[in-house]
Amino acid sequence: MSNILNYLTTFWQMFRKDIQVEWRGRQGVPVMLVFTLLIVFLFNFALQLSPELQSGLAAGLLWVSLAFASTLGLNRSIGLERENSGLDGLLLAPVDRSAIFFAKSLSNFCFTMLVALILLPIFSIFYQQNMIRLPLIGVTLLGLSSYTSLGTLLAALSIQARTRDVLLPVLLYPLALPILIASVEASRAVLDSQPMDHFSSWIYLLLSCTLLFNAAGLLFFETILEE
Amino acid sequence: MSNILNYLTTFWQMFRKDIQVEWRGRQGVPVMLVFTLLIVFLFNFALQLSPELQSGLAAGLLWVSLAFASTLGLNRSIGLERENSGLDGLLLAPVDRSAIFFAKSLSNFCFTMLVALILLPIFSIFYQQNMIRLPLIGVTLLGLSSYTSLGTLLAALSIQARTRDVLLPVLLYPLALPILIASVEASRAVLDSQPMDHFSSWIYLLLSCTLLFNAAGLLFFETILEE
Amino acid sequence: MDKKPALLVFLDILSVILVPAALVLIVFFTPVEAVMGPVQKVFYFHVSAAWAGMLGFILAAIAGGGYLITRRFPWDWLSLSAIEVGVVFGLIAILSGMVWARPIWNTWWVWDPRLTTTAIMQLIYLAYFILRSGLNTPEAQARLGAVYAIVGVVTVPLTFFSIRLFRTIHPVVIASGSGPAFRMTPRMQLAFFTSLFVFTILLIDLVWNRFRLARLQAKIQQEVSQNAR
Amino acid sequence: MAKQTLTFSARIEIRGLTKRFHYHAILDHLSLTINEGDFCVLIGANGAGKTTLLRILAGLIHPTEGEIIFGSGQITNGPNLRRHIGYVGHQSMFYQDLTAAENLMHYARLYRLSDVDKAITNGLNTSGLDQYRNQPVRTFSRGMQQRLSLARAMLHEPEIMLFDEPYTGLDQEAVQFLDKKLKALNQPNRTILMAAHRPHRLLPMASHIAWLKAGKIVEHLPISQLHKSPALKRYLGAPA
Amino acid sequence: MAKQTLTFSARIEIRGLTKRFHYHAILDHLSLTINEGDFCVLIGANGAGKTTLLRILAGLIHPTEGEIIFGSGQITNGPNLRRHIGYVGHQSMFYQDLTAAENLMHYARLYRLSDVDKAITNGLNTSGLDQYRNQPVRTFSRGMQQRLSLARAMLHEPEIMLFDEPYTGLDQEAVQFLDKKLKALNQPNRTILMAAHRPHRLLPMASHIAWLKAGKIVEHLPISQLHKSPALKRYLGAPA
Ligand code: HEM
Ligand SMILES: Nc1ncnc2c1ncn2[C@@H]1O[C@H](COP(=O)(O)OP(=O)(O)OP(=O)(O)O)[C@@H](O)[C@H]1O
Ligand SMILES: Nc1ncnc2c1ncn2[C@@H]1O[C@H](COP(=O)(O)OP(=O)(O)OP(=O)(O)O)[C@@H](O)[C@H]1O
Ligand SMILES: [Mg+2]
Ligand SMILES: [Mg+2]
Repeated sequence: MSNILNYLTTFWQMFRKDIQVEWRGRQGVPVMLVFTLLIVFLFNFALQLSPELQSGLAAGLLWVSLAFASTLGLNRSIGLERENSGLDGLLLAPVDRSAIFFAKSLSNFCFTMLVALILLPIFSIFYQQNMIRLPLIGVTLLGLSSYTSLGTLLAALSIQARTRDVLLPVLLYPLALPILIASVEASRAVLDSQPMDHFSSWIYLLLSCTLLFNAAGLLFFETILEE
Repeated sequence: MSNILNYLTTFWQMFRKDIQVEWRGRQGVPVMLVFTLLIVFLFNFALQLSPELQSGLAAGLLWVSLAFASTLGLNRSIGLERENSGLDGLLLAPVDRSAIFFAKSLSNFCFTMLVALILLPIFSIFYQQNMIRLPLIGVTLLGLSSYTSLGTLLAALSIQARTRDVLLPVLLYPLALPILIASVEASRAVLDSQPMDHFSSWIYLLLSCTLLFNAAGLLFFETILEE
Repeated sequence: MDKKPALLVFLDILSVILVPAALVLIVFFTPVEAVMGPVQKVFYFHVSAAWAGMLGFILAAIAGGGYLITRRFPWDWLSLSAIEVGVVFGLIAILSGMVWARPIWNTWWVWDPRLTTTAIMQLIYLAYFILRSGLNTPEAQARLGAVYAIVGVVTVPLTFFSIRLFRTIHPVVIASGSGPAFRMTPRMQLAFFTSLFVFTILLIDLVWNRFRLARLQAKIQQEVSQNAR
Repeated sequence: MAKQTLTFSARIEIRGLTKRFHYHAILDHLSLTINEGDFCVLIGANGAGKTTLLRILAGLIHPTEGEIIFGSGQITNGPNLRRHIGYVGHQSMFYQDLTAAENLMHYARLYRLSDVDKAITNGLNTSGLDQYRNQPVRTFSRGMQQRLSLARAMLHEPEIMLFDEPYTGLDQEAVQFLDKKLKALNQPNRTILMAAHRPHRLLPMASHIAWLKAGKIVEHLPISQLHKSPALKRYLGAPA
Repeated sequence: MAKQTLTFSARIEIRGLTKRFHYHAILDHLSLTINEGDFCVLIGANGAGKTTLLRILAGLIHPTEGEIIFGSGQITNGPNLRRHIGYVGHQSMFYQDLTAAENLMHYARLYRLSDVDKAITNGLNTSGLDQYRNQPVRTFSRGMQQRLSLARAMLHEPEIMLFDEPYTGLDQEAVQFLDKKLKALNQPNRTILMAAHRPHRLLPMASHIAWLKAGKIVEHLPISQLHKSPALKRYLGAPA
């Protein structure tokens, strides 16, 4: 009993600290937000997406830009622990390391989800369709939660490499591809107002990815962090 | 006279050192290469680009992926100078700081250009058209040279910020947009085998961007680096 | 806090009077445009706001240059103020353009080069705030902010000329455009130039007030940090 | 929550410890026992492996071979063990954007101290950083960071204290504070292991001295027996 | 290339130097003159501003106000001035992936030394890092990095040497090397300014001592006059 309590205390404290740092610097969320908008503009220009196409593309663009932006967030969140060997400080603390994993992935999730929630109305305007729908928010929630737990795991892996600054995307994108595809497909189905059972398989895929990567975090985070 | 010689010595030494570090770690170019390929796959999946479309999109995709990848390279290249206050060491050296700027932008250019040269044949296969054409290589050369000089300038700006890990893309992409548009348009024109005078205005735009940003480097790099 | 200079008070009053006056002029004096109908009246504020925004960004770049040469903080406050006010005007231009676009193009937004470059220009200056907030000392903020404001100003002409560079559905009025432009009647021209003038006055007034606020903030910070030890 | 501290004995036994980097053994079948209550000064040349040894003991890096037994060996690695260890390393381990007080608070909470506020105030007081408590750690000078590191490591009053050149960057005032603190800490149920290059000032306080050389502990004596090892005495040289 | 060294006089004159961080003055209209040939020890509490002062002198940060005149003032800031300055700071300033020799080579080339190889071999030799010359700096221990930093700063034999706690992390052997090197460097045409917390070992070598307190130099005396300032003597305390 007291063990679970300890676990939750650690979890809560780590999470709170992340929020505190973000609040102090107010850098993660604005950077991600500006970055997603930039990507959208960049793509529209460079790929000269024609207007007819775009309504179908909205879901794809949403997820690509969220994926890129959340890499920034992940990099920053884990860079935070690395500055001046802050990681050592964590490793010294008498806490379960998997609690650290869950806290970090929750805070990453919260920041990315916040960005997504701001993005949805903007996309609605840009792509002329109502994207503020409960099922779409649900899909975003699921997709991002599995994406950020995988991302947190891999970010912890990548900071130990000399090339930590650039390694994360290379590790993350290929592994995250199933998540992204499932999220895009499910979002597209929601936007096309398809009935739930047409895309439920994607939802199941997302659910199992979330479970899988969180389990991986629980199992491996300790191993990843030790040097 | 001896001043110019000194300037060139500094330039050459800084450039050589960058090549040496890259050779030692062999981290920049491979990471960039893998990253560009990943982006191409990701887009094909997420945006469900259909094969007919793709030939028109090839130029756009080429430049978007090069832009993303070279951000990684820039981050790494400037991160190198920052580790253990290596920047202080440079600032102490009795050298013109603008020579450092030119050396850094040249080495960034070389690495990105290398990636581009490997990418062109790969794109040729993916998008079923011959992209290994001299004019296209010329456009790539011009586009990347102005992109990397702007990037080097902004990277030097961003490392002084607390959020250096994530700031560069946010600063770079919007400012680089003219370069990217011009490069995409010119590449497209080349791929469509248009005569030179149809797209010469883009080439002039690229040339003037290169000049402009190099001049900005010459003028401001000293100011940027001082603390 | 020192007293407001008389000129600034005058500007305050002037803008309080002029903005409603221009509004009256636009609503009652100008004719209703034949094709677009009453919505076209957004035009006057739309273009003026865009103009004022760009003017703000150019002013910021000049002030940035001033800081780099003299290294005196007032230049930095001016640069920062001009960008802040410029961003607000830019937002007004985009929002009013959207209001206009809704009935004309039957959508809030199209991926038109003009619209996109305008939005990107906005993002450039939003990134300016992110840059500043990541820097630790006012000196660094001023110095790097100045460099960025100068480098960033290149997109202003690009935005201005984007309708002339690209094929676009966005109209061209100034310069001898051949695109889907509309002719201005003399009354329209009068209202147009009046609102340009009014927004320029408003820009100067707002930047000046914001500048004084920045100076006050610096003073407070100074006092706080002196009392801290 | 039952205090495990009661049953914990702060003894460190290192058996056949080896650490290789790229097949080069930095620590080479090193064995050393530090008894509860000892204050052992670890000396050795630059690059001898002192930091490596201390980091292994702190659980920050894993040895290639060998084992380390803490206390009577019941508590094996994991959170329960880490609660009893305090470590001050070469780096300061703080969140640069948070203030001194917030950083200590974070650690105090992770260690689940019962009276967080008191622990922090106490830590900041004894390290003389009271007036800087609300300043971000990023702006601290080297010595201030070192003071804060010391405060952090002692926050939870661990039984095993590992110090890696703790006097680095401290000014006269801070040195005195640390001296006093060390004297107070040096109790029968607490073990101190400290890497130091100029240990003369420590000799009156410490109980043992260990000399790390070529990956092994070549000497490990009580301070009182120092005269028995002329090589060690020569290495130490005259007090600076 | 005419050697400007001939006309350079290694005198430092600081006039009304102020450095503010967030409007709080760390250095507050500080004035100090160090004559050519002086060896001045800079003391002051943690956070007094020693590092800030040295970094300003090295040209790494810009003062808020005030001026610094080197030599007779002909050579103003810029590359020509930096050639005459050597600085050892709190951090090591190396490319972590390059080896010790490659790093020194890089700096030697930037300083355009005439005999690069000799300078490097010499530097590595005197700092006792010969055997590690082809090891990446990333793997160096703290003391080894510090040794290499010293070698780097002396590579071009500058006339003005700024040291920020150079003894940090050095073992007995390296301390002796540095002592010897300092004695050799201490020549009439060379000026040394060194921040140190425990300057007792330096007193026999140094010529002056300056005390930085509350943003100002409150004492600046020749060592021989030390007895005239009881406050300073008290601050220094007994030799450790
Ligand atoms: C979100 C939508 C829009 C944005 C962001 C936007 C942006 C701008 C900007 C920045 C300018 C000033 C640049 C300059 O002076 O060259 C401008 C001018 C103008 N806009 Fe828009 N606009 C939008 C929609 C519209 C719409 C729907 C119309 C009318 C059909 C329109 C008509 C004009 C006209 C006539 C000018 C003056 C053009 C000139 O001569 O330069 N705009 N717009
Ligand atoms: N990753 C690595 N690869 C190879 N060698 C390494 C690595 N890390 C450390 N070493 C070597 O391990 C040795 C011991 O380093 P350590 O930091 O433990 O020394 P130390 O005794 O603390 O020295 P100092 O007194 O200088 O702090 C050094 O010789 C160093 O070169
Ligand atoms: N960016 C900053 N913002 C606010 N204060 C700062 C900043 N940088 C440094 N300081 C303050 O400047 C003071 C002087 O720092 P400095 O590093 O020069 O001290 P020092 O004399 O070298 O101390 P030490 O002996 O600990 O190395 C410190 O009090 C520090 O808090
Ligand atoms: Mg060590
Ligand atoms: Mg210092």
